Amino acid sequence: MILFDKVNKRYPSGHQAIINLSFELEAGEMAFLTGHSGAGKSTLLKLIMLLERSTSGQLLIDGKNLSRIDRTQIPYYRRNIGVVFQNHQLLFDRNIFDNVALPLFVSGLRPRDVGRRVRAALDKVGLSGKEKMNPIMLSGGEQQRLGIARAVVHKPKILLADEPTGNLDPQLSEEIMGVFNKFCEAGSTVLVASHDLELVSSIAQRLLRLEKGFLVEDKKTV
Amino acid sequence: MILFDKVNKRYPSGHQAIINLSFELEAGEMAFLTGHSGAGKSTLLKLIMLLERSTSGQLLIDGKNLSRIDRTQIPYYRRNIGVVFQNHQLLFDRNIFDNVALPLFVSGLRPRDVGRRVRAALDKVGLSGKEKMNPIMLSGGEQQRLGIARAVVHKPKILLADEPTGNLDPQLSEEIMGVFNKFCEAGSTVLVASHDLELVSSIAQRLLRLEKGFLVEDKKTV
Amino acid sequence: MIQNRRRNSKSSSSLLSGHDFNNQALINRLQSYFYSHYLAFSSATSRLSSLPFRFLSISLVIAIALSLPAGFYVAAINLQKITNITDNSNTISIFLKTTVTQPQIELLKEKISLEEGVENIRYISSQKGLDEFRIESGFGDVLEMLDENPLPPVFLIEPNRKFQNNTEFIKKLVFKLKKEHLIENIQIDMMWLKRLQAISLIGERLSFMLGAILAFGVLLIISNAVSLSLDSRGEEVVVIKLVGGTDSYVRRPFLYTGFWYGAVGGILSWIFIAIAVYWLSMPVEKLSALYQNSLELEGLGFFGMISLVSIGVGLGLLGAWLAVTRQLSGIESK
Amino acid sequence: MIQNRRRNSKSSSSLLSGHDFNNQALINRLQSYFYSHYLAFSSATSRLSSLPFRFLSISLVIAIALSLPAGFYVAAINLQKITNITDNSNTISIFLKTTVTQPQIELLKEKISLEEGVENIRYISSQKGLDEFRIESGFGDVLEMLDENPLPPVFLIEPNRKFQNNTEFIKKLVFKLKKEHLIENIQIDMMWLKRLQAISLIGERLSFMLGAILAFGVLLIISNAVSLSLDSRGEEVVVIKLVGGTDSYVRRPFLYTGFWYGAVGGILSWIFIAIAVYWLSMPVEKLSALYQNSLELEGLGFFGMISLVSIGVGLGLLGAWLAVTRQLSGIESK
Ligand SMILES: Nc1ncnc2c1ncn2[C@@H]1O[C@H](COP(=O)(O)OP(=O)(O)OP(=O)(O)O)[C@@H](O)[C@H]1O
Ligand SMILES: Nc1ncnc2c1ncn2[C@@H]1O[C@H](COP(=O)(O)OP(=O)(O)OP(=O)(O)O)[C@@H](O)[C@H]1O
Ligand SMILES: [Mg+2]
Ligand SMILES: [Mg+2]
Repeated sequence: MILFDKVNKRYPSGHQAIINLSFELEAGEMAFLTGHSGAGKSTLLKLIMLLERSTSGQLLIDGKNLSRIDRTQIPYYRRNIGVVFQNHQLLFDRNIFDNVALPLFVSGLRPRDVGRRVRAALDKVGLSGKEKMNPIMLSGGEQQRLGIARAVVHKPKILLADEPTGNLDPQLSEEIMGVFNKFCEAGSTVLVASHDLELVSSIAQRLLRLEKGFLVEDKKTV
Repeated sequence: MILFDKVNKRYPSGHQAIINLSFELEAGEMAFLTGHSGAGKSTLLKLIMLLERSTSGQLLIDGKNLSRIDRTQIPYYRRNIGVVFQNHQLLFDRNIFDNVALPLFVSGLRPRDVGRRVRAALDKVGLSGKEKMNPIMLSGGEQQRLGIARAVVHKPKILLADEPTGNLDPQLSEEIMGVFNKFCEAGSTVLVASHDLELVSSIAQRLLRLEKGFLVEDKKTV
Repeated sequence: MIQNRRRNSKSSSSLLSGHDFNNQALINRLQSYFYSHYLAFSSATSRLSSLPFRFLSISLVIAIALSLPAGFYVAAINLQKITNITDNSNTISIFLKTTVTQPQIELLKEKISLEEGVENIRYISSQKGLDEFRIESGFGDVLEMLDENPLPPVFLIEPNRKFQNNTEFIKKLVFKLKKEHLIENIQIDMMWLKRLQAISLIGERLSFMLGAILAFGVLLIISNAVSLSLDSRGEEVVVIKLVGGTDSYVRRPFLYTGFWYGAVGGILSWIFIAIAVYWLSMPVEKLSALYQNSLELEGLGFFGMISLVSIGVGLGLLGAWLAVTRQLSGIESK
Repeated sequence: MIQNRRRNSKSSSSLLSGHDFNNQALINRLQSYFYSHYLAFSSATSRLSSLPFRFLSISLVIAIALSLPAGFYVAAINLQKITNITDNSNTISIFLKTTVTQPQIELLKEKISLEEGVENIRYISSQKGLDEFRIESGFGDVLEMLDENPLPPVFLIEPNRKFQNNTEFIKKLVFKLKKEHLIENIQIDMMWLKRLQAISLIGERLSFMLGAILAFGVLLIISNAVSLSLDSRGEEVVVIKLVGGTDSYVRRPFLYTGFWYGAVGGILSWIFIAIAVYWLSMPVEKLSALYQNSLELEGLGFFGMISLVSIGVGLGLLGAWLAVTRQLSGIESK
């Protein structure tokens, strides 16, 4: 489903964030991405999201070469991906319902299906009943869970999560991992960047470790 | 230095975030604040910052009753506090140097002292040499460290940190805790909200635990 | 479900199809299309109405800018109307001696109206002439400063239609009338008519010039307003793009915003002009009624209103479109 | 160090003193004050110059809005100047018969100039009179449409200073001259002068009305521009308040922004008017040179330029101040 083949990413500032990276993730597989701060984890996820373009190498998602996707096709491509952003990326001038419903609205889902799906997603992350509130009224951890609900609401084929439990207590973190796990079991491909080594090692999954842009480890935990 | 006496905080939405909270922190003391997501940790810190006003109870900082500080005095009061925000609160249209120097500029420090202090603060968090870059070019963890540098640059009497290591790997987290510890030893009062129970329990300090707005635990760790 | 996905990963175009709901009927697609328009419309509308002061002040600026060229246009058409009333019918003005008495006037009027080719004759006393000049020049009360009335009494003769453009005949008529000792002078067309024509010509020219400058100003104002309000919502544009919103989805609420600015600006500007015309038309009509002259000030009218609002809306949409497109082109590289 | 802090915690006001650097000399405080102004100024300036298109377009809108009332003002003062030239000296106009010949004119001029109390006599042929009317009415080429010259030849008599305001004497003089058979009519002051005065009066009134409306528009534009650009920098205002910035510290760069908009708008508007005056002054001066009349179009001048730029700057600062204050009052509750 996700195939990196000798991918390099150099930022305009000259910084080489990803160096000669190759790995493959099957459809329905789940993997963790770890590494020190600044190792290139977010950059790797941004390449998949087409928020950044690789400077060299092949990047195939679902068999499609990303370098062949042009500007007008990007929105349709992104609708197949759900992303939990490191900085949440919420809209503070809309209520919680509208934030979660955004991916459904942009892809033109029938209005009557939207409500059901949004409530189901909010329920998964423990935020049900707060639909009418504004995200500014949520605690840091609640905002992070809102971001997770938005990422899964449209049942994407690929789920990317960047530090999804940084603001969550250990118990909640495990619950969220359970959500991701169920997603994976339903056939989605899941890639999670995380520092929480304890949490990561407690789950039997593939682990990719980056260091200064290089892939230095690729193993199954437990 | 920090004295809570039967403090309550009720948000306009009706949510009771802090209930009948009382504790005291001596000058030069360091304490951790834990609790589940939505327990009221950030709200407690916001009360000290005067970002929110308590609905009842006494809140004394450095012997001064906060309810007697009016709008025009708030800026001078805040200059004595350094804060690491949960959502970083960086300015993406200024470079890293200007972001860190902001607390010094607003309090009118002599220009020639600013450079020295800023570089010292950036050095503490491992970001030296990146002064001219824009925060948007930093990874999530680097942005968090930038926020820490800004909080300590003006050597505040009180240092508040809200989830300062959520985006940092265990090793870096420990280094940052070292910075806080040094600060405390130099006479500042330090209060850190964190979920990272492992990290917290590894340091011999006071631990306050909130649950649904109540203070349910107040002990020394290790 | 997993099998289904596996199949998809072979037919590699599925990721880009944009048709997530292949089995959804056309009626559902239309429904969700209109629903998305409804959402964009209501979000733009509620956003504007949540900042009523700003919305009104921007609309007011647009209205002021639209009013100036529109006002000049209205003034020009009214001046032209005045000049056209008499201009078409090649009127002959007979200036009488100031010493002429009322019985003499009656007699002369009788005599002239019997002449061949005279369709219509109208008497204007020097006082009435002054009033007429006052209205048509628009100098109103300032004319009171005149020490004495400089205008002589006048007969206005409208020649028979068949002689209307026959200069030979008109010359003969003038020659004949000139012998009358009560007549001081005869003119074909009046001086002030020429002057009015000149003024209206200048007015027209000015209104085109000003119109062009101010239309440009309106465009700048609207596109600035929209582009600045886009800045403050840059976050929104980014997030919508991140979750797979197309450019046109992002653009929609902003276009509605531009639409509202332009429409309300246009309507306000039409109201301004209607008030001004109403305010001026009362004295003008009162005076023109004095001597059976049906001079009625013309406003923008229904068609003019439609045009004004359409111009406002057009400029609003264009400004919004320019602003969003500029913003969008900077985003994808982020 | 810890002891020092313990002491502070007793004298509880220390937290609020705002004087973190008590031992810092006055010169250092001044230095940092000016430095903070310098920083605010350079941040406002660099921000504006990083979006030159937006900056220029907002300034241009302000310039257009300022130019209209200023232009009316310039037109009004020029018209008033024309009327004042002759108005002060109570000129007597002697209209001659159109049949008069050149030798007769010479003779009559000689004769009148010898009359008691006649200081100065000037002859204006009907052609020159027409030219004069053409310049002063501004109808230029449109006057070509006239079939024949309606103006008679005229003598302009300027009475001796001691008789200037002696109406009894002037009446006598007029009575005496009326006997002359070549003279058709005598007027004290010319008709067109009255009309010009009327026009200039109307112009002045219009310029005040338009000026008020458009100054309001400029205020709206500037305060909108600043308040919208504040929205997109709401984050900045919040962060500065969080780290202990005072309201005036937050306000400073925005005031500089308003200053720049107003100043550049004022200067552009002055340039517009200077170009218009230059463009009109050439034909006017050429014509006035024809008969030794030193009519020179007046621009805004140095003082006018200073006023215009000051008004722009004032409106810019006021608009910015209003916008920031509105924004700030909503923040502390956050
Ligand atoms: N837009 C950019 N321009 C220049 N350099 C950048 C840019 N974005 C990121 N970088 C640099 O690339 C490196 C990798 O960044 P990245 O965000 O991928 O790190 P990360 O692994 O996600 O770290 P963290 O765990 O701290 O979030 C960092 O050193 C960062 O400074
Ligand atoms: N402005 C607000 N209006 C209404 N309710 C609010 C507001 N801010 C916070 N709350 C509510 O108050 C509760 C406590 O919030 P707070 O931010 O203090 O939690 P926290 O302990 O910091 O949690 P986290 O670890 O997730 O950051 C939450 O349930 C939140 O929904
Ligand atoms: Mg990252
Ligand atoms: Mg919190």
